[in-house]
Amino acid sequence: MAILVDKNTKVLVQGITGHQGRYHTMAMKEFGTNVVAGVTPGKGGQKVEGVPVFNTVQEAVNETGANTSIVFVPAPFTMDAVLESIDAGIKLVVTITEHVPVHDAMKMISYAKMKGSRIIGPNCPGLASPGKAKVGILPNLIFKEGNVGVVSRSGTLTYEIVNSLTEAGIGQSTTVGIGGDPVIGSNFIEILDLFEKDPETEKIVMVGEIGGTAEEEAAEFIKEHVSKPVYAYIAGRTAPPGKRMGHAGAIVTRGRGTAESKIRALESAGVKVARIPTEIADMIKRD
Amino acid sequence: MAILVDKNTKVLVQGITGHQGRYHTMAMKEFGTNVVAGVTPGKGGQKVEGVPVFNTVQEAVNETGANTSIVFVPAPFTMDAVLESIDAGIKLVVTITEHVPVHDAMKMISYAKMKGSRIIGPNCPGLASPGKAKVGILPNLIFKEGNVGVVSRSGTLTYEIVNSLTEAGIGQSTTVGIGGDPVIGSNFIEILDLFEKDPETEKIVMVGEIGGTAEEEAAEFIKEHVSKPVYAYIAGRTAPPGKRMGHAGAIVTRGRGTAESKIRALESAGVKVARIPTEIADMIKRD
Amino acid sequence: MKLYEYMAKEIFRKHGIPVPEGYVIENPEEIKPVHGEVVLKSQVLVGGRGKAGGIKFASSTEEARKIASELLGMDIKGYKVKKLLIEPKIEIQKEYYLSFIVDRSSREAMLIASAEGGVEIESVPDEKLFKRTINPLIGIQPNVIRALSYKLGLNKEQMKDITKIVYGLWSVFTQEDADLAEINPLVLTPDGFMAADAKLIINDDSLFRHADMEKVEEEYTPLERKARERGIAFVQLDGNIGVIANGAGLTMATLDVLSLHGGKAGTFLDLGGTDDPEKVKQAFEIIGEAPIDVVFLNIFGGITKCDTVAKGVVDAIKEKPLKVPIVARIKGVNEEEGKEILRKEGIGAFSTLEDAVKEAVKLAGGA
Amino acid sequence: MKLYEYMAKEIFRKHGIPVPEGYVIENPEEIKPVHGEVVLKSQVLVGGRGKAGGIKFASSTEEARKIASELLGMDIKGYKVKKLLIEPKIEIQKEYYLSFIVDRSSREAMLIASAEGGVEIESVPDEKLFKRTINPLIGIQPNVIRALSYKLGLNKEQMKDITKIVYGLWSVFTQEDADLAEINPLVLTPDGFMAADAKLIINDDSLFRHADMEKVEEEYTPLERKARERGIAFVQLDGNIGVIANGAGLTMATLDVLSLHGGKAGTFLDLGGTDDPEKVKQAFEIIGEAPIDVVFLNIFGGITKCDTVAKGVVDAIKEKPLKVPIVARIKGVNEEEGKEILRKEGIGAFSTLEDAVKEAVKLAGGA
Repeated sequence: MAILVDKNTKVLVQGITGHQGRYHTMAMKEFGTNVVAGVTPGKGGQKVEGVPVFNTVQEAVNETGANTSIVFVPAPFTMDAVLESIDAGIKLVVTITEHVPVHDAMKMISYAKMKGSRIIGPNCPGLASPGKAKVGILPNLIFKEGNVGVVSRSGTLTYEIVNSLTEAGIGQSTTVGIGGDPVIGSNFIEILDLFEKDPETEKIVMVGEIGGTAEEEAAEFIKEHVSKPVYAYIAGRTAPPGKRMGHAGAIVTRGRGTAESKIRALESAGVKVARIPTEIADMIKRD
Repeated sequence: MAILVDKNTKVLVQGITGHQGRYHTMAMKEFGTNVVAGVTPGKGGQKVEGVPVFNTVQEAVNETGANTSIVFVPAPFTMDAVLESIDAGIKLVVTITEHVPVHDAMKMISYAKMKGSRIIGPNCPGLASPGKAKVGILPNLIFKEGNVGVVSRSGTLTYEIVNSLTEAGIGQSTTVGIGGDPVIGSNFIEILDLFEKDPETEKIVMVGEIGGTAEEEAAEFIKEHVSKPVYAYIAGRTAPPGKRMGHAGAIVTRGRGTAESKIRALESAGVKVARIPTEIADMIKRD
Repeated sequence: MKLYEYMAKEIFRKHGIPVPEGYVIENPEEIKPVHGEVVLKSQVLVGGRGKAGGIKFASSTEEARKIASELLGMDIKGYKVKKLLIEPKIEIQKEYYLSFIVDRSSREAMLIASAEGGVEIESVPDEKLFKRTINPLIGIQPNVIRALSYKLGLNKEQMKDITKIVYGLWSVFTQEDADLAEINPLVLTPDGFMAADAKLIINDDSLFRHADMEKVEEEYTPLERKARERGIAFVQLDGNIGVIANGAGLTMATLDVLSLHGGKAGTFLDLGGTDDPEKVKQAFEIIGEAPIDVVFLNIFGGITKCDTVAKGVVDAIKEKPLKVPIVARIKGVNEEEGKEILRKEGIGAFSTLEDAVKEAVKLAGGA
Repeated sequence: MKLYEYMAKEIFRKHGIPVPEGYVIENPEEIKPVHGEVVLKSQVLVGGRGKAGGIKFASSTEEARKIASELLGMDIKGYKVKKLLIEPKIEIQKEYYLSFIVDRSSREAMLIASAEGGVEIESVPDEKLFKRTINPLIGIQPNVIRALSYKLGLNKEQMKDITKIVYGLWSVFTQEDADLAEINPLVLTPDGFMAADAKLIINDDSLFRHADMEKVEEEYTPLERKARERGIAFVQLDGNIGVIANGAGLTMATLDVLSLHGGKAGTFLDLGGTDDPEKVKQAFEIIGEAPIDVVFLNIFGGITKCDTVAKGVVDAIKEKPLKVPIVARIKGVNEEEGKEILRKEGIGAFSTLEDAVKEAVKLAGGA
């Protein structure tokens, strides 16, 4: 099992001929991922790391049966690339690109919902199911196959935590980096729901940050719908305050959004909250 | 059981203070339907046939728990009314209004899909589950509770066929008038799928017309996904030809769309096609 | 509402699509001095006018005037030519095809394009067409135009050029509430792409949003026009049985059953969901003027009550007697009362469609 | 990018939202002759300027000049007033509130409105607010404005008036790629609604689409500005430990662990996902200028290799030696090699964050 990506995942790399696309195509293949196609308009017919490149996603899907896409194209063209994948019937679009305009993000997420596709990101490191497949830029060496599901808003901090799990002998079912942008395609709740339903996942680690109310909402969801033990770390207790979004920001947030608010909400939902990142591995080991 | 409307249906009438809204509120109540609210902007606080009127759908939903809406508002304002219901969380919006602009229809249907609501119509007579509820303008007296599901693009012709079923002692689970416009929220396939999954429905009657390729597509669907016996009537074998939609119309239709094409497709999918409307009752009785 | 080519081109131009610089004339004197070659295009609402001789070229003012006087007033497939569109002849390198249409199946728009445009477009096989549904909420996107360009084998310059046209045509299609917006052929000229022809059908139900748009009258018989003015759905056919029914589906079914029994309908008149006596009276007025031998009335009473319709019929024929017999099939709510009312006036009234049809076919002179 | 009130108002006006007819000055001489009463509004990027004395009224040209010279150069919550917006005083009948904001939870826009606008808006309880998410693909619809009007208790005339403003603000929000478009207060005057204040934050990632928009520099320390110019995410804090880490989450976590052990960060410097030696060098240049007592480097090597970063650090300090000691925590890919490279240069390199933090706090003068 695992969630979202596994041995049946056939990956299409959008922007495969760029520096990042090329490098991570190689890294994903090294992880054991079945990378079947790349797309760069105008570069159809080439090969990158042995992967055939097409001009359009539709063509790539028709020729290779790709069912998952990873997007490395520059921010101004990201929405178009994501929409192209959705229209070609791709059901999971992992959007690595950062600095995607927030209105583009809203639009493409709405469109994905209409068409029954799922977006991870934008501005995310992607996801990895050790022993099965990786669709993302997470470092290959930190993972170990196992039964802990990891979901996180952060990048390096996630690697740090996953690595500490692996060093402690605790393997992971799937690690999902949902992305650090205000508007993202899949949030904590949606991934927690998948982990709850995944028979292979026994415990869940959630890595949050200050800002927004996603962690507070996740806490509500956990209270009602998650039976598996959840461990969390929230970064930013002592971080400089974020930008103020007018009165509207305060009205929407209503005092939530701080590390304290998030930790309180999670703890009251029965989540064990670590004080330092590496403490999560100790907590899981102890239980 | 039955599909879409039953004893749990709580109907909201949009445009309840108009002539049609008022009349059919009464008729639906006579049928035994639980009509809980009406909406006409600016007329909140009134009562129509004992049903409280609200200014907005949200207010009506909050106060009455309405879960299904029927739309009688004039065509220029229909899309807005439908969107209002969808945004208020109504999951079934039955759109009676005819002459809705086709681009409005496309937009509201896309939006409904995004938000997980279902639209029946526009330009439809609605639907009725005898003994349970009616959300529409179909005449009350023609129905009889039973196990035949009826789905139709037409109005009076449906009444005629349902009436002949009832006279022959054949009751109906649900009758759905999907509407005669080119672009409609729920097509044959979607309703056939619901009937196939409804344990109460044992046989299915499908009433089609010339124009478009919905019947041909339904035939494909029946071949693959419908195990229950399907009976059909297609009107228009000798009707005057419809408007030609340029070359594009011909390219999209590719020779389909005629009564002959539809009957051929249905018969090759194992559907028994009647030559005259009332023959359906005879065919069902014989089987 | 189908627009004339010249009107469609005017709208296309407004939305940024290059079209030839032409003008419209209603009589040959309006021809402007011809420099180079011009094309004279008959403005009719029917396809195939080229093959019917409705499009001609001229190289001089004199020749143009002569051709104009031949074309104006000419009959093309039953349509009389009242206007000509005069345009400079375009240097065509290649003909393409491009359109947006409302797609019933997907409930979205459909974009169709082909590198083989022109009159034979309908016989171009599917694998040579570019077809893509466009969601009305997200609209046309760059990736679609890229895919189209690859399919049509366009180079970079042409891709840039067609991008503008596809956006323009999408703008026409959505802003003008079109059922269809079609360019055939879309021609490649030395100056880039240009719409050599333009077909635009505005969605009838959306006309209220386009009050300033010039109305185009379709070609109707005088009787059809009269019916339309009264808001009655009416079509004249070649048989001799005048059919009136309530509901389009039921009216079609009535025609089908008539035909099964050897009868032939002379009218298609759909009363709709009304039992308004005024509407019934008007329907009988219309049908009374049609060249038929018998009137066949098929009513299913649901919301509409049979007796109300019957009363309306009786009132109508009392006020203005018909010259031909009536056969009625009355079924549904208050069916017996309805039949009784008609029978009192000597009108044959049946319950089953088949019985009534047989009687009507007999009165109409048999199968 | 947060815009000044006067810039936001100019954009609001362009989108059809009524705003007072004002002008901007940078020195008192630019005051135009005052007829009636005017308001002088300090242009700063921080809220609460009214309470801080940044908004004043004047009834004569002389008074206006005097007040202007007091306001210009004044300090409001650390922001220096460089410009004033001068507007005629509006006759306010009632204050409302209206805004669109990007809503993270719904991943749609959120429309917020209230009949109790003004400075106390944040304490208005939820049940007195109109809040509705607006899907970006369908946009604002008439039913939403009706519901808003009922909630705010508007009469028909006011409803018609606010409709224009809601559509205008939606147009600002979507066309200008805003994170926030806010009118507080939206005032009712004898001539209808008007935006008395305007707050507009443009989404930073969308600025490439608004090349012609005047850029607003936020208030940064000179060092922060230098970092930004080099594309480095850097914030100056009040502690004495200069933190460099890779990734925003990890940098925040580093600050948290420091604080747990009694240390206090003096910088927040996120290297991002890079191991580019040039970027590492620039980061050390920046941190070398910060008033700190120790540099704390926290690197998790994943895609970024630990040894590459270590080499970059050594190169950087060889070229420009730091005046303060470095403590490093190095973990992940090629961790041992990385630590070895640093230790050779006498830099304390640890594997666990806690060990490293304890050392850094000790060197910084203890908890």
